[in-house]
Amino acid sequence: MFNKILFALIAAIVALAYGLFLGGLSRKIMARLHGRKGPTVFQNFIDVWKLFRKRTAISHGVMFYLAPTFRFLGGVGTFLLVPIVFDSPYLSNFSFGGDLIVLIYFMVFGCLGMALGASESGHPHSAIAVTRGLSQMAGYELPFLIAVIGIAFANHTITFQGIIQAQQGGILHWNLFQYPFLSIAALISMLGMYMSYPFAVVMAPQEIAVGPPTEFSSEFLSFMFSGRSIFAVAKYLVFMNLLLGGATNLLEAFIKTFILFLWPLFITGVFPRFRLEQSVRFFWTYPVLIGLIDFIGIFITRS
Amino acid sequence: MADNKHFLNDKPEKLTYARVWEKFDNWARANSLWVVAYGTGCGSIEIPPMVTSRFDAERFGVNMVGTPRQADVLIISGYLAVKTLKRVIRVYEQMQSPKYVVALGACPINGGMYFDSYNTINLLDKYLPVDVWLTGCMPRPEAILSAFADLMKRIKEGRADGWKKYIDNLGEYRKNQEKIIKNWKMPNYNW
Amino acid sequence: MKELLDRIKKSFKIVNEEIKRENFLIIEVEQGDLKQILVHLKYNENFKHLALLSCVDWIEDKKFQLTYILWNYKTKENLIVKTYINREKSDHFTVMDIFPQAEIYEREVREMYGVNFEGNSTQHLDFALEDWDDIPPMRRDFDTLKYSLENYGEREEYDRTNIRDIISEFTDEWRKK
Amino acid sequence: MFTISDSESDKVFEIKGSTLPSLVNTIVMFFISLIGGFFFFSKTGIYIPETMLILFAGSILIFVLGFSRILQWLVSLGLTGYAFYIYMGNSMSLSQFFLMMILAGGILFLFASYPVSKKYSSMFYPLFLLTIFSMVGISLSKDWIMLFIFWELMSWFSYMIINSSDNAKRASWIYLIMSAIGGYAMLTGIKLLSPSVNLIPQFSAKALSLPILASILIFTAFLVKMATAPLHIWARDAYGDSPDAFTPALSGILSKMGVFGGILTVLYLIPQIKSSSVILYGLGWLGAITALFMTLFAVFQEDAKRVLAYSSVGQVGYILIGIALSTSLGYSAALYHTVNHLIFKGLLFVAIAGVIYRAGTSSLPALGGLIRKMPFTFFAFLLGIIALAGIPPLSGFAGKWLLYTALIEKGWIFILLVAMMASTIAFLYCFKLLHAIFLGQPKDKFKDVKKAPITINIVQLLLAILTMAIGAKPGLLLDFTEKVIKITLGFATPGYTYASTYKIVSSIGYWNAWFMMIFVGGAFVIILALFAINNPKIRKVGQLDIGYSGEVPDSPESVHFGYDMYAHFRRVVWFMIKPVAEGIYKGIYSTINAGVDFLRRFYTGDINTYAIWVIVSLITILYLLNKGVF
Repeated sequence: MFNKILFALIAAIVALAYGLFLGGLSRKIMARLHGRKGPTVFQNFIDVWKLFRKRTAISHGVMFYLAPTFRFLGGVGTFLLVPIVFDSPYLSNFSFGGDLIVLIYFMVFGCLGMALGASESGHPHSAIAVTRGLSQMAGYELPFLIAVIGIAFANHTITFQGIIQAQQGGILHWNLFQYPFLSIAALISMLGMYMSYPFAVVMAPQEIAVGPPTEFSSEFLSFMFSGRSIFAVAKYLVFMNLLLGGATNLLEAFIKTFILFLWPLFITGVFPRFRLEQSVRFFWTYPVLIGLIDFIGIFITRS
Repeated sequence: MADNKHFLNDKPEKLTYARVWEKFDNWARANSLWVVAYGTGCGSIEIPPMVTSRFDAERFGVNMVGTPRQADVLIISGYLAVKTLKRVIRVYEQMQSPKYVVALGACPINGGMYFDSYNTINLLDKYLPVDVWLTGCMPRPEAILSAFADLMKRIKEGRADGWKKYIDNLGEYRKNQEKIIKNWKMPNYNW
Repeated sequence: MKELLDRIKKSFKIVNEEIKRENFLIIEVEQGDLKQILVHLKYNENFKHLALLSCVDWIEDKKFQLTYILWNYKTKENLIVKTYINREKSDHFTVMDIFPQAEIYEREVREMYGVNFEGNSTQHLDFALEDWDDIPPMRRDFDTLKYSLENYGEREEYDRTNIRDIISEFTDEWRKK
Repeated sequence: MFTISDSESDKVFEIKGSTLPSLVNTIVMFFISLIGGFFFFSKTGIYIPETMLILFAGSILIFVLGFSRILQWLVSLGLTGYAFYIYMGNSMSLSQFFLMMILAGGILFLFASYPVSKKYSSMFYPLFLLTIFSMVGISLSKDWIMLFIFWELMSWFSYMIINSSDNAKRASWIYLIMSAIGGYAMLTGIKLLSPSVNLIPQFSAKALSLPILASILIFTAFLVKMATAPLHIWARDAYGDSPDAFTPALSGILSKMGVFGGILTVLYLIPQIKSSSVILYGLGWLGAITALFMTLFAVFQEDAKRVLAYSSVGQVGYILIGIALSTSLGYSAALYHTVNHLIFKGLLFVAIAGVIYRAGTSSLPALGGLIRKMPFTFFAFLLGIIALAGIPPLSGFAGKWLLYTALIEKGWIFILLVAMMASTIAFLYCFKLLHAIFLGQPKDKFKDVKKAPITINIVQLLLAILTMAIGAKPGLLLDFTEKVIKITLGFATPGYTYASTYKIVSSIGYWNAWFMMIFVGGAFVIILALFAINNPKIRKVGQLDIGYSGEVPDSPESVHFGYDMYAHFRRVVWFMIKPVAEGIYKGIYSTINAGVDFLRRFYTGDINTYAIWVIVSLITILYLLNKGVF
């Protein structure tokens, strides 16, 4: 048990570094797409450290004070519930703690905490951004749930081990190729999950300055930043285990998550922004229709 | 734990490891400057080009943020009417230390072409501690980038300590501010 | 333009007039006739739009000149109605009942020149300045340089008391060239 | 679905003043209860009477004690507690399960009700006790007739409680009408079950004729109490306008009687139908649709109690799905969620009662920033919301996990999709409640709001501890449901197994509640400690000290975002929140009106006309008698 905890902590730290690195890399790539030189790929490390060492002197109340803790814990916990490497004794984290349903509901934990802290700060932009985020979540959850339920019902298991086990043995056993329409739905909902650009109205920098963390200053912000980075990595891992057949060693995990990381990035680079109702309508029509093709097929064949 | 000590400005050379920390911190601060996007005067039109593809301030880690809580740098872009000064002081006091002020153009230095106006202040440093002055009317984005380079140099050398000055001489600054801003009703100063 | 002027002259006393362009007329009236003539212009000549109300400080002959710029959408005509009021007691009446948008203009004139518009309830509010406590700044007897030096100060190494003369010397030399 | 303004529906359901003066109320109530009680004693078995007598006599006693409220309170508490004590020991059958739930909930809500009940009439506690009495009768009854009688008593007493609050005349009227519809349907169904009058149809009685129609009719009554989709129109206003002290019982216990009846029906009647699986699937869809639509309506309410009303109806929809599954795991989910919903929804409604008692309003745009005034209420409310949203590690999650696992096992994945979608949309109103009541900018008129009364805080504390305990160790509750499933419902296993003491394993998934609780709690404490150690000097800034582009906001109202928070979401789902059912009921109403107007033509106020009718009818009867028709 102690070893598991130790390895989980190491994995969390590595995931933090990896997430920050990916963030910096995405900034670099976006700068290149704009034809700029762009910051160094380690810019996010510098930002987090600077925020961490800035003076943190103000708080708006208890929930405001607890919010970064919620956020960080939401990120770390989600990460620790996902196995990194398939049936390795150490690198499968605490995935004995729960299955897919536990994970789907635990993903909300950090967001809820941050939402409460943000809305206690009493800044109208925070509350507006939170309501937008929740509505958008109601949008992209539908195709994601279609994918998850379809895959779970097809393999008749909701454990990560079972789902990865079913995808072993050759690239064609991956759900990405077994159930291509479910995978398309899941990948489209992934865009909303990462708030990449057509669906970026939550943070909309033009209308509501920086979204929920408007009032959060130095170290609060650095905690949230780190939590978001780990959360991003955790979601990459979830999609890797769902669609890309998991990973049998660390290198494979890195490669697959990196590929998944590129997908929302390039969508972000080339799109304008939807209004909220547009994005929710989009999520509730096209990806749902695509996903239902496989979903109905699974429903007919497996029951 | 160590950081609040030299924020309070009581002789950091007492503890030597703190100086090492401070060097590293200053390097980090210098390389990630977040600017609160608050255009006060005619120069505010010179700031947006700074982050466009042509001038690309982001390669120095300079970012625009929408809220003073997260910002490090406050740009006074051009002349300051008294009304604007009130808001600027508010924004500056809402920023978290360490924080720096960059003053663009001749007007904040000596009033510039508004030296005899009835509602434009002449000397900015009576009301706020200024770290970098930038002359010209108006300075182009290249000049602003050079000002940022200067600011980064000063931060690395640990000489950009306007915020410490503000904390120490708060009473004097407050006196000057209240002299020209009648019926002063603002929340207290939070560092 | 000419016949418009004649029509106005038939019913009102015009102190003097001037036709700038073929759609641009300037008339000057007594302070007492102002309201009637504005009503007439709005409802009979349909100059529906009060484009601007501005003020000029003739400090030498102790007068404020109030300028109402009207605009006729039908015939695309500009009409400027000028009137002079006494500078010392500077009492005037509001034209909000004719042109409601005059409220803000009058507030501005009140703030900058101290003209008192009877009947405008909101003229005491701040327009551009916040809690100004000196004589109105646009009056010509208000010395902005002195005010600026007193309130906003100057660097020690400067002396700006006669800076206006220096600037005028420069400008004269520049004009000679 | 009164989602838009109620102006027309006001006209539709308008009634002048109170339906009955309270004295008449009292007398009628006593006659009915006497009849019910005696009928009960004459019919039923051995161990019932003492509780019945206790509760019934007690209600009379505390009606006599009407002069002092505290005596009423104490006596009713003592009686309910004694009834609970009597029934604790017995074996855990289905009725036993519901009995303990009713009495425990009754004790809690009665206890909380004391400070709030100040503004109610002296009839409040007798009626409350009689409602509990009739619910006990329901869960103790052995046959359908008993069930029907106590069902009607429960509807009547609860109607009178709801009616006792000032602005609830219309709401209670609608509630009464819907209950009456349910009751008549139930009676007809029972009649269909046993054609001969003197044969009392037992629960497990074989239906002699038309089992499908009978079971549908009987189920209608239970669906009315559960307020499922087409029959829900009473729920919003009845919950929203009922006395604050009674709303928790209405949501926590009374709607669960529908669950009880539903389980009985699915257990005994539905299996007698040939195509029972179709019926059950339809019931599952009914539950799913209820969950989805009620959640959508709840998002767009602007009154805290109405939001919670729609939310409770949606949660009962989940329970209905669990019943309709009629697998052991489905029953586990249904029973677990029944108790769990009592816990967290009771917590939320009691907290709202405290808020209304102090702040004087429950309208969301008017409230705000109460966390500074009543922090304890806020944290209890937060726990309740986390349980309601089903976020681990609190108790709400276990019910969802069981239900979803059961659905996947059964293969109803479309229902699963709708249900999970509904629970995702539920986050919207969860945040709305928390933000609009407790967070955001506190208004100036709430400057002197005090903490909630102590009894309310005690009940909140108990329920909050319960959610956390059950969340950490679901076995506390799942043991009971397991017993019920094995004893009454006759399944071999509850559908899941305990791998270790805390790890619950189903055939397709697993979930370690204890680990989640320990992990979340521990990590939370560790991170918080790191954070706090690193920043010893954090001060709390003023309320209006926000980054507002250099300005100081002039008033809290100008920066509080509290009204119509989901306008953008409304623009997406506008076609799903149209008041369809309301239109249907209005149509029925106007049709009946037209028919009655037609009849009115024969009843002209003229005596001669009536004489003519009498004579004509007499002649007809005589003629028929001569023919020997009768």
